[in-house]
Amino acid sequence: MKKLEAIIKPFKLEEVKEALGEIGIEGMTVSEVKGFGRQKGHTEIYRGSEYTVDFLPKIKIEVVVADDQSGAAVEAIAKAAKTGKIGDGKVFVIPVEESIRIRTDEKGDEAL
Amino acid sequence: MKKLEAIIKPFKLEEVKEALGEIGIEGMTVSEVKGFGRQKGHTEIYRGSEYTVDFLPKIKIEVVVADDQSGAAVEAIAKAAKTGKIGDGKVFVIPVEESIRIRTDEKGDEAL
Amino acid sequence: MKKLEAIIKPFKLEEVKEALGEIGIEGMTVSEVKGFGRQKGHTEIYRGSEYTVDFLPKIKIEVVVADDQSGAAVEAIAKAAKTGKIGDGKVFVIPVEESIRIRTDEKGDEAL
Amino acid sequence: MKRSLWKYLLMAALFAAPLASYGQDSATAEEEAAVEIAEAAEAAELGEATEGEGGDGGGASDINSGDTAWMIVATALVLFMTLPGLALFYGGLVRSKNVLSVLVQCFAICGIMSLLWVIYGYALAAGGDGCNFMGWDSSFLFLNHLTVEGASGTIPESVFVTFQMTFAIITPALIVGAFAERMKFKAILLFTTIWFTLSYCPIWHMAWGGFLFGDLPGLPDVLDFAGGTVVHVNAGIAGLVACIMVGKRRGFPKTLIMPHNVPMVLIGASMLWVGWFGFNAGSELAADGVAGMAMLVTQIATATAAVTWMFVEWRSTGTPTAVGIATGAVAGLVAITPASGVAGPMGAILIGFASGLVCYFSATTMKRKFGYDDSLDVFGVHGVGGVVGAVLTGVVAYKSFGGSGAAGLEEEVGMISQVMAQIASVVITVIWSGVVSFVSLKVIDSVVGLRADDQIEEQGLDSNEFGETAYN
Amino acid sequence: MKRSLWKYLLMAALFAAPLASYGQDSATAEEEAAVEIAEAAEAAELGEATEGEGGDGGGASDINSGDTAWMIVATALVLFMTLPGLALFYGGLVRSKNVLSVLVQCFAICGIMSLLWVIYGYALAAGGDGCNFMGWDSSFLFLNHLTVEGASGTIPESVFVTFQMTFAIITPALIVGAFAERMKFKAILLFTTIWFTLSYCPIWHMAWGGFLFGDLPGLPDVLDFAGGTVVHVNAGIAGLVACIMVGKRRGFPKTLIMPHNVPMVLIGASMLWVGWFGFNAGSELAADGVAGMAMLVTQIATATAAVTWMFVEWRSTGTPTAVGIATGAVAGLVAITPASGVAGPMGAILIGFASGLVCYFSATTMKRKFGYDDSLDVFGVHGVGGVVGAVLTGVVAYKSFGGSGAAGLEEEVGMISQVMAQIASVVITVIWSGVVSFVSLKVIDSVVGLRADDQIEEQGLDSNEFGETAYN
Amino acid sequence: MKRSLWKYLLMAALFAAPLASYGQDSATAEEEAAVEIAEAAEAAELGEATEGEGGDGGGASDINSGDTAWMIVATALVLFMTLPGLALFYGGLVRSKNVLSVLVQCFAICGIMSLLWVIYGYALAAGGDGCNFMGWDSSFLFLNHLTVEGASGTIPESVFVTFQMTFAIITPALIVGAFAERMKFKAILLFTTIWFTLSYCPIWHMAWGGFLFGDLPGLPDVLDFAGGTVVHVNAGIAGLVACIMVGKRRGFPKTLIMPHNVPMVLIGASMLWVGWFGFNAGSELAADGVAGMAMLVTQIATATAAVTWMFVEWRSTGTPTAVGIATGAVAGLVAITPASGVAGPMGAILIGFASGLVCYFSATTMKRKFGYDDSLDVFGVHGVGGVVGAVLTGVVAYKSFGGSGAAGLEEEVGMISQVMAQIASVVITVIWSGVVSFVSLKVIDSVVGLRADDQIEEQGLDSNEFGETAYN
Ligand SMILES: Nc1ncnc2c1ncn2[C@@H]1O[C@H](COP(=O)(O)OP(=O)(O)O)[C@@H](O)[C@H]1O
Ligand SMILES: Nc1ncnc2c1ncn2[C@@H]1O[C@H](COP(=O)(O)OP(=O)(O)O)[C@@H](O)[C@H]1O
Ligand SMILES: Nc1ncnc2c1ncn2[C@@H]1O[C@H](COP(=O)(O)OP(=O)(O)O)[C@@H](O)[C@H]1O
Repeated sequence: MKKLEAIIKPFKLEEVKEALGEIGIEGMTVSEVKGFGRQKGHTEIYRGSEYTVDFLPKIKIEVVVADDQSGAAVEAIAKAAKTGKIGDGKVFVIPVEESIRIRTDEKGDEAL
Repeated sequence: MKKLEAIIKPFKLEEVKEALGEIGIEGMTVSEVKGFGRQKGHTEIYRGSEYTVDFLPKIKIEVVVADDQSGAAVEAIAKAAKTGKIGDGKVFVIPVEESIRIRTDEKGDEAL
Repeated sequence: MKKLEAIIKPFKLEEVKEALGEIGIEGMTVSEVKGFGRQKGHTEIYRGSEYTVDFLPKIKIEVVVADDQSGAAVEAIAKAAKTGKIGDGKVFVIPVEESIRIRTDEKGDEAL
Repeated sequence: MKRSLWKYLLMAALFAAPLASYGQDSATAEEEAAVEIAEAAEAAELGEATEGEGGDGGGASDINSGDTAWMIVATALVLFMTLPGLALFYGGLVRSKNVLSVLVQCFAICGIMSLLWVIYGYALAAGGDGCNFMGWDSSFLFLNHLTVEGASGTIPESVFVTFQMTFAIITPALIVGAFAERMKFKAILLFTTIWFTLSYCPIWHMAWGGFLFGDLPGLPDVLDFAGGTVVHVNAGIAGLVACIMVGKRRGFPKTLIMPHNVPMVLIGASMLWVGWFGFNAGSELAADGVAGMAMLVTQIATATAAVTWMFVEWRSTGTPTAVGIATGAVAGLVAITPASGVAGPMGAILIGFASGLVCYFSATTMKRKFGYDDSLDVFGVHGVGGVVGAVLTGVVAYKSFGGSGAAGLEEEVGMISQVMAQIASVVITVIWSGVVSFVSLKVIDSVVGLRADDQIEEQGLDSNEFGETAYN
Repeated sequence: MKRSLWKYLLMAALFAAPLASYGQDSATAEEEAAVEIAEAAEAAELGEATEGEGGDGGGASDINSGDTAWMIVATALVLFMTLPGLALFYGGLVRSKNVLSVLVQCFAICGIMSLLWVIYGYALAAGGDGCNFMGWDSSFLFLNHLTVEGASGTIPESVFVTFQMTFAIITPALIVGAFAERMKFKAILLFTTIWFTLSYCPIWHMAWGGFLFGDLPGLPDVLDFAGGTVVHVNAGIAGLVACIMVGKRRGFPKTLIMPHNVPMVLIGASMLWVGWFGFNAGSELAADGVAGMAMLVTQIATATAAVTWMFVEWRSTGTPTAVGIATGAVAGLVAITPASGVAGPMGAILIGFASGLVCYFSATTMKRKFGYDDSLDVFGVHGVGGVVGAVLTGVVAYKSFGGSGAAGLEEEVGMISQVMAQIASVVITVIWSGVVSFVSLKVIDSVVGLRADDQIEEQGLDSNEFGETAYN
Repeated sequence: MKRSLWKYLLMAALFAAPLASYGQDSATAEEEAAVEIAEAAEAAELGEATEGEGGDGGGASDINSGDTAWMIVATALVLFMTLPGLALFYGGLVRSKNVLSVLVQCFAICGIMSLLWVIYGYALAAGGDGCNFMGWDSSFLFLNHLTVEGASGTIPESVFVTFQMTFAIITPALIVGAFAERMKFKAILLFTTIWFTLSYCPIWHMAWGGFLFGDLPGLPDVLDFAGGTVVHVNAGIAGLVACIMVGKRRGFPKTLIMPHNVPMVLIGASMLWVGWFGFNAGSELAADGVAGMAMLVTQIATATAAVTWMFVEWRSTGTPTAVGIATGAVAGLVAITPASGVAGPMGAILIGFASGLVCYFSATTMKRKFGYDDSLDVFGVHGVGGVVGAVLTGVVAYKSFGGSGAAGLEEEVGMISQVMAQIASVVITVIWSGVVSFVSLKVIDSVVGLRADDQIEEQGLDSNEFGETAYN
């Protein structure tokens, strides 16, 4: 199994979820993160001084998939999250040795 | 070493922490995440329309353990987090190549 | 490629970011987490009773680097984040099989 | 089945009876015109009975613009205490998954009690045709008797009615803090409706209608300037009974249940503080020296109680806390309420100090010891603080204890008898409100159930009972 | 090019004309002293035209301290409605990335409208030298005529001017809810400035100046006690036109756009409720029986509408909601506004019930059906509620419908004619405000553009137009 | 050792002296009854000295219900400025780890200053038996002389005392913004206690007691209607001295320290705005034309300053900001304070514009340049704005600058002399408050230390000094 970690622009979440749903992936875990990278943040003004806020709000999607689904899932995410503008984000693929569904104690691909 | 990532129901955190404590694991990192899966969220009403909020608040526990503790830890988590109802969550086991304790520069199992 | 996950004290973020910047790493993803470990939280008073809040606010930095940068990056982080006091945190090194830059579909080290 | 039953009960309670009599009334509306004026005058007297100033009431010519100006504002201030004051104070103290439940409860109670007061509450409370325990005046139903010219003392009767309406709102709203985070909304609406009818209105009638509390065998008139018994003891006991009958929150007291937004608690407490000037100084029903002194002693007692709580907590736990100092302030406000028209600065310091100390004890050690889950300390602060204030009113009213002298005859009455009268009024209120609460909750429990499902409690009332989450 | 153009336009509008006349005025300041007194008296009359009480105005000796006390406070209460009341009500309803935009819009409108009212607004609204549609009085520019002694009825004219200033603030501020989260700040400032000048001041003049609405051919005087047409219908229509012309928010209605902070919405609604006592009871310009009754009916109608909305929503969606009960309360407040000086308790229940029901329908089903993005329901609540209230005022003013009798002559006027007059005033307001809104938005669109860039809308107005994020 | 020392000092300061004299007083309580009445009259005169209206004071028969109504409300409004107004304004500006510290500081100061004012503050400020610099009247200790009937001008003395108490609360509370997020709570309590005693009470006495500022050699009476010197310059300088002596926050100015909750800042600013009507118009101590004009000019100056700040910031940084427009409004409120009883609309525009501009400069460029960490701009806004207002009061009081004429004699006094008197009062206040602050902070530093530990500052004062975190 693989864990895909995708860092995307927040407003793309809906589309990415749909794209994954289309290839049969419904389970995933999402969190709010701050991204640092080439894309720069906005300028804040405080007491007449300007400060650049260097992080940008991003969404991290974590989804564990069976090995054979991994390629399709990466593609689906990348396609749905793309705007072509700087800051679109990344997908990282990380090996997973085991998965357990807590409710049923199912293991492996069954657990996803 | 292994990193266990457990996605659990928020109110189970206390119990999982205790269960891990019993097998000697005290260190862990916890974050609030949104889970999508088979369990469905609640219905919100706004201006007379109903919307299904499709995510559910979940807790992600990350705990890095020595290889030989991994099995026991997974079991402890799964047992403590189980309610038997849909949405109990998952445990994922991910390989970790190295750990460093920043304070002392200890490495490997020492660092946990 | 490796993913470094560093759990650090919140006020060290700026310094760690600078240290990574010095060795040419600009991209990273940051989130707010709660840490449990040896360092103990503060005491809260409510209605005359004292409770120990057992977690501490921590920052998690996730940064994916090329294999050959991994050592230097771990060192940079550890050095910058160190105060020598309990609770400084950890760095974990996790293997990454693939990285994709969503904007360009670049893969591997190119994508970082 | 259960569901439809409660609806009928509610509707019956709300509308059937009074509507019937309304029909009757309007038939004879013309003939009653004259009677109405007389009754307005009577209401005026009632309103002032405890302040000891007879007014000859009635004619528009008696309306004083200064008194009216003050009382309109006092009314706004007391409304402000509930919305948003109390709503925020309570809302901040609960967990974020339940904040909307508390806010909606306050809003809904505000709406419903306003209507009940108009429909029959004023008749039950202020009507002169009842007995020593409960009032009645069918011309007051739907406030059918009100005119633009009608006066109550030196202010328009419409202002007196609205001022008292805001008291009828805040009193039931206070109770919801006791069973916050777990009681069913339906059950809360039913309970507050019944309790308002059978406990608030009667105690109002006994205390401010000039009936039972002015007629205790062998005892002088009870002093309750702004609502120690009517409001605070009354609500505090209802809260205690209800929180025990509804049961503890899941996890209490093992799990730490912390306030989700402490600044919200302090905003709410501040608004209660400011609004309380309307409550206490407004209870004079005029802008005069008594009102001024009532404001001053309110400020002094509140400051004293807040500072007392802060130092006691500092000493006993090692740090002062924000929730603590705010709760201390509320304790002081509660305790000075019955005394505000009769105490002087020294008496205010005494009451503030006593209430800060005693309420600290009741909301901490005592609650822990007995183990009931009075979640937001309705009993610990309003009940206990109300008792402290009601009893000490019998002391600080005396000039030798700095009393302002506004209590009038008190020098002729021995302090022991006065204190006995105060205690008697407390005991009556405790029993009356306790019994009404117990019986009505039993009935409601059997009809719709008191408690939200475990699952709902776990996930939060907001997303289940109110279809929303507070923060998105 | 575009940028500099608007600046010149704005500056011209704001300062050029009035400054010119100010220069003129001050040259002849001495000679005008006498005239000023006379005009103060005139203004006093204007202010009271719709309340039907002639005052002989003028001399300082007529100033009544009670009325003045009440009106100073009423002014504070109406300011409180905008800041922070309305700002919070609106701020909580938008997404967290836009909350500051709404707050700054309210603050800036408060500042600018205050100045415009001083510079020329009072002259355009209350000046007696204009026509049936628009006032004028060059001595009123910069309030040059004001003296410490000058009275307006029984209160200082300075108080009357400031009280009315707070109405001139809240009315344009209400509109911003319609195009929240997407309209350019510059365009908003220009729009509200023009609309204030060409729609608010004229309708004020027609209704409260005693001109057009007191002079409709063949119809009795329109009853608009506290601003059903002037404030709510006026702003509601402007909101509808503007939200259509500015266009929907990106994603609306497909994406769920939830309020980011519901407790903030409820705090705001509570403050509107409390502050509205100043709005309605203050419109009597005195602390008397009419003011008292206005307060009472305001409370009753609001409570009724809130409870109505709650039960209707409960029934139709399965749960009541916090935003719902708060919106219901606002609907009731809006609808009782024009009637507050003439209705009695039964009329208030009627208006509250009707507005709760109709506004629920307009803010839900109707908005969904037509698909416009009236984001915070300015039209749905203020526009529609304003119409409901304005029309029903012609009914509830009658004693047979519980009217307080304060409307004076109404028994001589048939209800049909009175309702016709009410409807006529609504129609005039709708057309006038609609046309002014449409034309001015067209012009502004061509000069600076109405809408923020897509990118900015996506990221939020706060971080782009206001250089800040709300929560850090 | 250190710890116990401060406790003794504090207790001594708070209780020993006044308690001693209280014992004495009560022994002779009866004989003093007559004297009290006389003194109430005297206090009344004091209260009005700067307003130039002699009253013959005293008897209850002089109490005017309208004036009393207004002053009770004004008192509530000024309390509302501190709690929750100022607490929120400051609380929102700090980081989330310190918000409770600021809120508790405001609450505790409110409690303690209320008590100190009762115990000896009123005697030190308003007592007529002192010298030109400091008042005294042993019968005022513990407000022992107060009666329900006693009047101060046309209002009950109890109201005057409470109104002034709210000023004695807000002034020290203002200072905490200067050293927010780092100063020890104990040290803050000690400092504000000492500063209240040795700087607030004396300056009150000089300015409003009719002493030094009415007795400057060769200069006319200083005009300070509502507290330009007494409140704002006084607190602003204390803030400057304290923030320098306490030192900068860790990381300042390198690290970005952003407000944690901007909407909270704007709620607070709005409440300050509304409450300030009580502050300024209340300082007339009556509901009359001067009060009305004071309200009007307050609104105009605030609006002007807010808009000025907005446009200046917009021009110089590219966007307006929410914190900016709110700060601008506060600057305008501060600056109009001393002038509010004498200025007219044009003067208000002048003061608003000047203060918006100058305070923008002082809170941005100037602070950056000198590098002190006046965290929430107490000096930059209250100090500097107070000076601007105090000086310009000497200009706008003149009819040729639109003055309302309420200043009375001013036409006989040349503008130059009046401005000189204003400047003199500012200089005296600056030196007096500066010296008191410096010396008392030195002493406190050596006894308990001024600053929280680095570790505590890093983690936040809330979880360490106050045992709570704000948001859970
Ligand atoms: N090396 C990295 N490790 C982890 N996260 C990264 C890394 N580089 C970038 N990111 C994440 O990806 C986001 C987008 O990267 P950025 O460089 O701004 O643009 P792009 O995706 O177009 O290359 C960043 O905000 C950050 O959250
Ligand atoms: N493939 C997956 N990858 C990552 N997280 C998942 C995955 N599937 C489920 N989850 C997480 O587990 C939670 C529970 O899953 P769900 O399907 O609702 O019930 P169950 O745990 O009973 O199978 C989800 O809310 C989500 O956070
Ligand atoms: N086994 C672990 N797995 C994951 N995170 C851990 C683990 N042990 C500690 N941590 C994280 O590291 C933080 C610091 O650990 P702690 O034991 O307090 O001090 P130190 O870093 O000095 O050993 C913890 O708050 C927690 O977030």
